[in-house]
Amino acid sequence: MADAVPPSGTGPLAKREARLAWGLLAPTITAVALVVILPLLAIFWISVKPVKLADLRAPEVVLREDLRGGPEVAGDEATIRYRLRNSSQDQPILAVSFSDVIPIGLVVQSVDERCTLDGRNLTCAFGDWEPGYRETLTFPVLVEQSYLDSGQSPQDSEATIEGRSSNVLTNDSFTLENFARIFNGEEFFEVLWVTLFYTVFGTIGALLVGLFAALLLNKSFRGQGILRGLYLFPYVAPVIAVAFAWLILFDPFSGSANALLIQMGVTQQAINFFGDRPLALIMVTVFEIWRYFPLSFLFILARMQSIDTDMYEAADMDGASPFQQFWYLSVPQLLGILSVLFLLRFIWTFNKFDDIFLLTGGNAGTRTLTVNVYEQAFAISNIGAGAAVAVVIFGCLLVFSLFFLKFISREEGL
Amino acid sequence: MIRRGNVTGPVLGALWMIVLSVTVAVAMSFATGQAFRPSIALSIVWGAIAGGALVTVGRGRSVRLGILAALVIGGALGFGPVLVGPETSLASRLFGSAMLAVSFASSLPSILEEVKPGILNRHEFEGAVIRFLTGFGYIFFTAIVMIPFYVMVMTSLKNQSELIQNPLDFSIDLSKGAELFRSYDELFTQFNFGTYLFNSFFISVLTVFITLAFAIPGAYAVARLRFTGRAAFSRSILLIYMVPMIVLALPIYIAFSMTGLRNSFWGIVMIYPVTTIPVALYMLQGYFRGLPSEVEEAGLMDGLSRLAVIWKITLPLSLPALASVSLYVFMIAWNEFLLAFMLLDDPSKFTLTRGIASLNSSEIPRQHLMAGSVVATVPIMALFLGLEKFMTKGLTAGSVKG
Amino acid sequence: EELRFWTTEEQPERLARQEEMAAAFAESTGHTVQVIPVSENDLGTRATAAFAAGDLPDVIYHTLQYAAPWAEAGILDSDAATDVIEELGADTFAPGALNMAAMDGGYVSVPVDGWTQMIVYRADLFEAAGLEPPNTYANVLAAVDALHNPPEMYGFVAATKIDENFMSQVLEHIFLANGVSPVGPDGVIPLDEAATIEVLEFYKAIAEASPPGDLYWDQSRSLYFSGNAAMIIWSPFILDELAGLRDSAPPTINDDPTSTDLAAATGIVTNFAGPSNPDGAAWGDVRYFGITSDASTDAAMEFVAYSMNEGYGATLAIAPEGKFPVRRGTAENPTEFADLWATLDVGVDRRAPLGDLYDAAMIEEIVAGLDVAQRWGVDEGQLSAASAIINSQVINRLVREYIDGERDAAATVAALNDAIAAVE
Amino acid sequence: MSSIELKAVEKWFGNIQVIKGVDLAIEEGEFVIFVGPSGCGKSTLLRMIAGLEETSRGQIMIGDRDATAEPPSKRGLAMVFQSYALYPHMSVRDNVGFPLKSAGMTKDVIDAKVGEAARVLKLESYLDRRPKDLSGGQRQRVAIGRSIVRDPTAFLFDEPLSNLDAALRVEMRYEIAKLHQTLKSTMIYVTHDQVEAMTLADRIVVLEFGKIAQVGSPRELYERPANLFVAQFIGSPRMNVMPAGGAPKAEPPPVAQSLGIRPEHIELVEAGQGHIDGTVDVLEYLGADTFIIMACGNAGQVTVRVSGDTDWRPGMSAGLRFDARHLHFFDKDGLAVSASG
Amino acid sequence: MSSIELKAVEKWFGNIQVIKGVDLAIEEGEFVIFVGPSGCGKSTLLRMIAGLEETSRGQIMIGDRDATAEPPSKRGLAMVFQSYALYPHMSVRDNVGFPLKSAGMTKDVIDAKVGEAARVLKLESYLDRRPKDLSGGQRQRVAIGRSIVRDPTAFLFDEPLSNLDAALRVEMRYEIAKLHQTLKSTMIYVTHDQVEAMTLADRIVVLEFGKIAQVGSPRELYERPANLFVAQFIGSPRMNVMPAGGAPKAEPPPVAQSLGIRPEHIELVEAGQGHIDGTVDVLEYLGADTFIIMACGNAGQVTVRVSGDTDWRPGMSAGLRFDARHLHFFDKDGLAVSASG
Ligand SMILES: Nc1ncnc2c1ncn2[C@@H]1O[C@H](COP(=O)(O)OP(=O)(O)OP(=O)(O)O)[C@@H](O)[C@H]1O
Ligand SMILES: Nc1ncnc2c1ncn2[C@@H]1O[C@H](COP(=O)(O)OP(=O)(O)OP(=O)(O)O)[C@@H](O)[C@H]1O
Ligand SMILES: [Mg+2]
Ligand SMILES: [Mg+2]
Repeated sequence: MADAVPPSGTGPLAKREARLAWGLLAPTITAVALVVILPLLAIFWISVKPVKLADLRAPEVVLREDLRGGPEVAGDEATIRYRLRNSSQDQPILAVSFSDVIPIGLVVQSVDERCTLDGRNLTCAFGDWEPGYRETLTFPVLVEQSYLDSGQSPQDSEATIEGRSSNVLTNDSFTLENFARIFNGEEFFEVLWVTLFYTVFGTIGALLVGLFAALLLNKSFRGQGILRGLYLFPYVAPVIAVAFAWLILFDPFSGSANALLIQMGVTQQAINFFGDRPLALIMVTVFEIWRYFPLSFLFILARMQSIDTDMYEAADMDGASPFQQFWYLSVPQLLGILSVLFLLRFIWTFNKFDDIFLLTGGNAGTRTLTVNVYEQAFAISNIGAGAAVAVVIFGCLLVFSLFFLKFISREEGL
Repeated sequence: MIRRGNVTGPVLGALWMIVLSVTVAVAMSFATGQAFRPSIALSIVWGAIAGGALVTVGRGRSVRLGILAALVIGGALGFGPVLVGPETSLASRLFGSAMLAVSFASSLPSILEEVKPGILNRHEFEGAVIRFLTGFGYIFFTAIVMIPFYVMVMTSLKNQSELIQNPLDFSIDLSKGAELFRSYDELFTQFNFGTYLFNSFFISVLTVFITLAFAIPGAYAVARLRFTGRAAFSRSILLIYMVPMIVLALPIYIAFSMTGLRNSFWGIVMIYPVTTIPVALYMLQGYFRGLPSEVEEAGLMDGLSRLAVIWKITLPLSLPALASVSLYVFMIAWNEFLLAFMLLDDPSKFTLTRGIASLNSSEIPRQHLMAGSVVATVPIMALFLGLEKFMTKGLTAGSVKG
Repeated sequence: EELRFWTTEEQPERLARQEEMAAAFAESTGHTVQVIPVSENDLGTRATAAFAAGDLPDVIYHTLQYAAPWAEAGILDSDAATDVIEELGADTFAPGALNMAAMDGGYVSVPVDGWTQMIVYRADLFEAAGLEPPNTYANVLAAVDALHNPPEMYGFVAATKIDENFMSQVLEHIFLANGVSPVGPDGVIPLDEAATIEVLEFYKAIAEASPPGDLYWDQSRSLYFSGNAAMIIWSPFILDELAGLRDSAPPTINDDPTSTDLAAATGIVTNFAGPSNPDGAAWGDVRYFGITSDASTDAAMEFVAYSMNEGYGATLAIAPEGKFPVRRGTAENPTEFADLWATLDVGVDRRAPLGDLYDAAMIEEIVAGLDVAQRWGVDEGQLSAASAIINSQVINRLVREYIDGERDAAATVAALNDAIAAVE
Repeated sequence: MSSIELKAVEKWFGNIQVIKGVDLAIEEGEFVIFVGPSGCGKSTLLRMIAGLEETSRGQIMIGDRDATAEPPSKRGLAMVFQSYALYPHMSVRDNVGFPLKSAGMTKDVIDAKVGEAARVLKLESYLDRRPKDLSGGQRQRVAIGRSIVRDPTAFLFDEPLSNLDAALRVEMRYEIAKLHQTLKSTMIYVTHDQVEAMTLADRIVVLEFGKIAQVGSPRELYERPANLFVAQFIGSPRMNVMPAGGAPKAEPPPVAQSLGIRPEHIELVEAGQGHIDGTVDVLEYLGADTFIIMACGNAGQVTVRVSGDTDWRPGMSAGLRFDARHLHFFDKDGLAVSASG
Repeated sequence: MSSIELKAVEKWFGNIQVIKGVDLAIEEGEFVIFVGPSGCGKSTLLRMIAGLEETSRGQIMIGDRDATAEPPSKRGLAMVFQSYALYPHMSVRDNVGFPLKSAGMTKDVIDAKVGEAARVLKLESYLDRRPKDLSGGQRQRVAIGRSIVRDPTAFLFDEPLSNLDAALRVEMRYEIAKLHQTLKSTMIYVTHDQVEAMTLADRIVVLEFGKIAQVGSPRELYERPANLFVAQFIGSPRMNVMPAGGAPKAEPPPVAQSLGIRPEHIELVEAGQGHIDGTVDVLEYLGADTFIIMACGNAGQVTVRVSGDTDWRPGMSAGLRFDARHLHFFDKDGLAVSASG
């Protein structure tokens, strides 16, 4: 071989294929970029900005205009009143001015010194306004008949307002206070601990319970399909429906679970399952296990059914007992899917929000990182802090994902 | 030691009796609201005796009938494994002990099938243990899956005061007739659930179509076409699939607030598919990869362009997968709660899940809340049971996500 | 124009009445009104969110705690509210209610109705046990000692669900009763340690006499109605169902859901005193119509004016038992609305005027409460600081942690002071 | 005692009868091969002997005891599967040692026995590999190794070579023959490959639709097929079969309906000189031999074997002379009738 | 013009070169078969001709035009896949008619052509079935039908028969031969089955690791293999190869390193009478023939073909006499050297 080196570049067929591929992917890439990548970038941006929910609305000059004095006949005196304020309590507005047209038939008697009247055009300039600044302007006017005839009122002519203000979202003020705030004190570590507890035990529990269910259903019998469907119910039903069902079932006053436990003599006093530390955390974890064991069950079952039955027949011939078969054959065979499932579920449980939010709202020691995002951003209206928590979550996920990708490239399937 | 028939038998008998007596007690309590209570000590005694008898005397008909009769009589006289309260009616007392007796006497002999008095070999012993665990497993799973749904449905049919008086009493007073469904009636007449149902349905279906429109070409490209960056792309699908919704929800909320898309139908319809496209991409590309490429190559040889091959060959062949994906996406959209909760304020635009959330927060009786939950659950369940095969496939294909 | 009106009165029957009123308004003015129920717990977040998004409704029916913060945040258009009040005549309003909404020489919102919080107790049991009415800490604790016998009878049903406004209200009431306030004339001040410890200990005592769980108004009412609670704290909204007028919340003390027996056996207290404040205090809440800064102002003002004038009867009739008129009458007839109110039927499934159901003395006690009713920060002119503290729910959380035994009383006071100071 | 006897065994899957009453006695040390077309029930029969399938009716005797109701683990047989059925997560050493480990033997004993098996099967250098790192032939050897460590009563093989490529198949076939010579155990072997059956078996059992069509040594089956099915099934290319009337010069006995003759027993002569005439249709040159497919009118297509470097070309006509000693006649039920009968 | 010419084509998958410079000219109407061991690049080469794989270097000429950059749909070739690649969602009729429909022909034309193809391939009665309701042979016929309706420039077959069972394979092989006789189109056929290659091909291309080892007619390859690889690859059982020194009596030319002789060219004679001596190791009785595997000391194992009813038994010793006309000699690179050289 004279030239045993691969040719460089791509051939015409490959080029055509690549062009088509990018064409097909373009809409998806755009959509994903718009709704995933962009928001992720935004999160990072916001996390270093001092943004409160209300800051999403840029400060503006609010102007109200009315005619006071209730003139009834020509020649009555009245006043036109302009009330203006800076809508923001913490942002100034620079170079405020407005202009308006005075209706026909109102003769302005005197003009504030900051204003000029040119014919019927009124222009006022105020300079810079402090946050929360208010201003009331009154102009005495003399009413003429033409005004009364026209049926116009001063508010009918829309005043045009000018003023510069900066939007926290886009200006150049940055702060690390959001992070300082969330990392502050034991609270953060409690949240982290709760998250880890919930994630680790929720994941492992769901895997084990799922494994048990899969073992149970890994034989064909009549009604197997129905049972399988039934066992998937917890996952398929809307989370809000099952979460409320659990709340009602475990209600300390009128919940059947407590009634049952009391009746059976397990406990004397009703137990507040979702309200007491640390029981609430255990309960939300149990809920997680309950709701997601179907998934592990489904995956493990699928894997089990793809295991060559020949292998078990060979083991039968080799004289292995059922437990030996389970321990020496099934478990090692399932190890792959179990670890993939563990990692994936770990990440998903880590990401879980709805369940805890609906069950306890993050109270009674169940506040996880995701609930904390909501808590900070919406309950406390501190969007910046919420974003900071989100950044922390994202950081954790990045670590998990790297780990996961490294791992998954070794495991086949999935 | 444990692997001796005369030990294994009583031990398994006792354990099985505990399982059954708890089951019967719970079932009877839930069905009648009367006091039933399993006695662990009595269960052990009864179970051990029965297990011992089955192993030593044999599994003949007479032994089974003996156990059955003893259990019924013992239960009726009040020293059976399930104890009853003083006000428990005779009928339910008899029914309970008969239920326990029949289930126990018919199942224990088969659990102990291979157990004989002497030393057991591994196979016989493990066989018995496995049969015991299997029985326990079926009861356990059926119970944990059914009870919340049972409570949901029954609560929706009973009013507040009935429930507070006896939270265990789920018996239904059929004489109330249509009045039983009062909460459903009110949901639809006073709480707008008709609109919510329609909104949810409409949004979910639209989401399915939009998702497919984006995911099919994308998934095909990733699965079949060779281009640089393909591997990276197919990995990033998985990565994107792992970004938590709450993290995205925050900027989306901000952006929607500032653009006026919040609290609008179209905002929701825009955002839902994006949450489902990665899932759909992931599932579809897996399926496309599994399709025999030769069929497509045959199409190419027969003179079709790539796009024509996708349209005329790949898609018709993928119908089952498309059905699975659609169902799965439908389910996600139907069950979606977080975005609906954050983005929708206006009751006329609520989806079902949002509607249920609004039932929670007021002085609205909980039977309405549960009725709402039932309304949201039933369609997805019906769809699920009807199309179980597709659903299961869809779930297995892509739903590590939860 | 098309107005949007957010209301926290979201029970279907109350909603229906508001829609009726809106229809009447539409008939007389041509402006249609869409009545949108918003649950009270969500109101704060929802309003802030809507403000940020620029799609605030035109009018919001809200509680006192939001008045000042919203005005400051720019959600409410105080000029519009001031105009409406001036148009209706400021002197036709109860001055107390109006003062609570006063700011910068105007009014942030238009007061609509009010009520006072009550300690509802089983007068029959108190009498049988020879107990004093529960109008002081000491009396309550004595009654708890005598009557607490769970699970048949709980001495009290305290509020312990920290994300419910109800808990804030109850706690504020108990704090006020002992004269403790987190705000002074110049803003936030530290709590008085001794008096606060009394409050905490008292609250812990009644919480221990309560059933377990996250308690709020729902459990209080259920337990009282089923005869399992000796005392609860509730608003006057309970008065109709207590008398068996509402099927969805019937008294279950006996088999007859329409029974008035429980009502007859019930006594109430509005003014409550702690050891450090022998005069005691009542806790009142006033509700307002706020006109928002995104509103179609003129139509919104018309709607509010209508609801406070021609439609005021209908407004009060939504739930007369909990809506005492704060506008007593018009300039021509200063008692017009007070008189009208007295004749309104309460109840849902069955209806009757309050006078038919309860003693005149008891009604008098309830109504009189509104005049002496207090809130943190009202007297000091620091309503908005106080509201911010309440809305942050830090007091709820810390008190709950104290009840749960996470720290002792003194440490809790310190923690409270820190947390309160941290709410800017 | 490692003789195996099947007494009127039947197998039903639901309502479908797959094994229709099979009687067969297998001597100790015999190498018996089941052949038959796909779906005829070979694997099922083998699995019934193994205990992996329930026997619906009849008895299976292993040695002197009735093993019909015994689970596989009790029968003391070893089986080698077509898919090898190795445990993919275990090393070769663990795979081979697994039956011993299940039986609870000590590590020393296991190591000794595994070492011995590995020596016999030349697996020593692979003992620490996983199955996926082995070639097909090596895997098959591991599977065999796993079965021999236990000193089983008998070996069962279910198409053990069919996943291997042609060259390897020849090699492994040779090794299995050697193994049988060494161990002298009873072996039952399922295949659909004629060459394997002919070359390995002491006795071949030809199955047709769940029934035994013929049992006998390879030579018996080839030379004296009991019926048309066996005649056509054994031998490649298969025996030419024509209506007995199509070749009148062959003098069929009166009951014969059809006549069979193998391609190597026909000689091409001048047209008219043979039993029948035909024209060359297709030549299949295979190097050593050429098969000539002749169109012979009534007698249909007849395949004739000639040497590789033949001069026949398509279109030529010729006479076919049948070797009278190798003519087979079959009656209307397909049963063989002797030429003299 | 349906000739096809490959000019120095290469194929790289990343850094791995799979086709290493192949030059080949295929005449119009020729039946060319690619054979070679698994993985040698047969399918890849075929797919490059089809346009399903890019050609990394070199040129592919179809007729007179350079088709290297054309997509498959433009090349006008038809391909039959090993897996048949039928469209499972279409009836047989639609499957066969699909290429015509894609080409935009009218319904009448399509019906006529499909009918014609169905007649040729005896598919008339299955036209309305779905592929899944057909047997393997029928499916293969549909796949062929789909390729013939278009009157393609050339047909490409990738192991079309390897999913069929032995009997069907023989039958379909016969039909493909007939088809070539009828259509007289250019056909390129990939197989790893020697019998197919030998019986069907006008010319066989033997590939070894992506390079052409030899091109020639079946007889050429069998009788005059150009190298050791081809010598051993073609013929079954394969040619015996022994060191040239192992059989000194055969008088190898001086450069020869090894000597090859096919089993049918050895005669068994008394010990000492042949070129070398050996003892019978294993007998493989196959009915018509018996292959005797002899252990021959230095020369290793030598397979000898004798007639079926032989009397040789294992352990007997004999002399092997080689037919001098059929001796093959190879030099140290495995290239054939003539006996006289
Ligand atoms: N579990 C089963 N349920 C129903 N029918 C079955 C089952 N297993 C096998 N069969 C049927 O029994 C018949 C015999 O199957 P078996 O596998 O024994 O055939 P075989 O001779 O081994 O064929 P092959 O050569 O293809 O392996 C077949 O028709 C098959 O369809
Ligand atoms: N897409 C690909 N990427 C990398 N290597 C490939 C690819 N396709 C084929 N190969 C490699 O190219 C070589 C030739 O493959 P090809 O399929 O052409 O062999 P073949 O001769 O057809 O074998 P077989 O008889 O098994 O079909 C093999 O080593 C194979 O592993
Ligand atoms: Mg088989
Ligand atoms: Mg190939």
